[in-house]
Amino acid sequence: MLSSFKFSIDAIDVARLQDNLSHPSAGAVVTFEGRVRNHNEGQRVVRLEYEAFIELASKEGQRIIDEALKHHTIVTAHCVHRTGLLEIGEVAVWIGVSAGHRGAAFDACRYIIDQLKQRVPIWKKEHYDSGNSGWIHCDTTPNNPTSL
Amino acid sequence: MLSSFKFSIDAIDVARLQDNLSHPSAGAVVTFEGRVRNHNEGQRVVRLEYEAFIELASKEGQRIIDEALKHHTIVTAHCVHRTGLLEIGEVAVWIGVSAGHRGAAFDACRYIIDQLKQRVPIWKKEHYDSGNSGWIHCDTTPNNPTSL
Amino acid sequence: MLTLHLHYFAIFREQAGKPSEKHSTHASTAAELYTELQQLYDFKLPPSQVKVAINQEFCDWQQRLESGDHVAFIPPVAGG
Amino acid sequence: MLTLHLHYFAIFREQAGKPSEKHSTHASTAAELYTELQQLYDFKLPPSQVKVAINQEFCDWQQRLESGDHVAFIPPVAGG
Repeated sequence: MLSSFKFSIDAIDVARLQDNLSHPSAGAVVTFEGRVRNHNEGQRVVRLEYEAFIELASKEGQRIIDEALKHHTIVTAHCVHRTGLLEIGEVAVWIGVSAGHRGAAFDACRYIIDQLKQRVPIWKKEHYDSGNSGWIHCDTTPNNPTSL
Repeated sequence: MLSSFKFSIDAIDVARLQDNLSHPSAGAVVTFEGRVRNHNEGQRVVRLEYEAFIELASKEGQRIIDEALKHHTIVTAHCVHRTGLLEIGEVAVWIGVSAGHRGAAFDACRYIIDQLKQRVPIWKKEHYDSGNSGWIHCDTTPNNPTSL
Repeated sequence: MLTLHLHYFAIFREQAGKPSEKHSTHASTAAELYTELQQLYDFKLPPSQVKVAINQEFCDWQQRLESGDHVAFIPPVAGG
Repeated sequence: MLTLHLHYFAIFREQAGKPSEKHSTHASTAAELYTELQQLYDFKLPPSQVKVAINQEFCDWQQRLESGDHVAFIPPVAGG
């Protein structure tokens, strides 16, 4: 069964993606959605911007999916990540894993999101209600984002 | 935010349930779906029957949800379990957890399904293509289900 | 002599041939009642694999029965 | 003298004021090139927090540059 890592400039259609996970031998399906929160580190977030180094990120993302398939007994694993400007509550990343048994589905899903956050060249800029904004983890003083 | 444990005699509408998990402070949503597999212990399953002691199962299910809310930093947790006759691929149980951060969402979701399988009075009867059937875990010889 | 409401689920329902019944008994605990029902309906599950609920709450096998109690024996569960 | 294609993302794109450029340099390694660009564009991130990719593959800071290479410096990532 096809497994994939993709980017989307459009809103992520979770219901449609979830349908793709159907498989007669898949007794367990675990999904993770990362959504835009209205706050971070005590500041009110009004929207978020995601930028990716698409070519390298796609390769690295696919490697993570392949590792998940190799190290866990799962049937399929998919990941879609948004780019561009997102509003509060929008889905920034969706991961879906199906497996015969739940343990492998949970472990693989968590592996994918943990590795994605560590390794895949995607960057997040938060825009605050103060009018400030900042690239997460990129400021030399991380809790004091640069002014626009 | 309301958290709940429910039974459903009708097909579980995953997309609608997932919408209920939206919350501006929820950055992470983890869902688990248990689906009817086409095999178990080497036998081909053609359909499945779930029976519940609804009154006690509802109480015990709600206790598990409450424990998840108490012990993990999550925003909301919902669980719906099917009863009656299910075909291959149908969703037997759906669990959705939203949280500020992913660790708590994964841990709470897994806690709920693990506890549900251990404690909640729900029973599963598998019907095989051989015409045999069996209540899972109830046969004194578990790998040799009773004939109809 | 106590009169109890008994509720059967899953394999017990099939083996008893009914989902519930009124039952009169000299049993004074859930444990004694289960032994009696094992003989009556040929329930094969040993008590170590069964739980008991009285009035829709899990309880101890040694809990004393009272007339009018709703008693259910819980075979090994298999939800999810 | 090498001619490279440089690609800037996120905070580097903003600090450089462009997403990419052709760049001629005497730098022979990615490490030397980053030091040069730090001075040119006032990149504040120390190399310890940055990764480097040549021709769309992560690589070592000591990898030798060749003319025509596509080089990108990767600020700390924050996907998900």
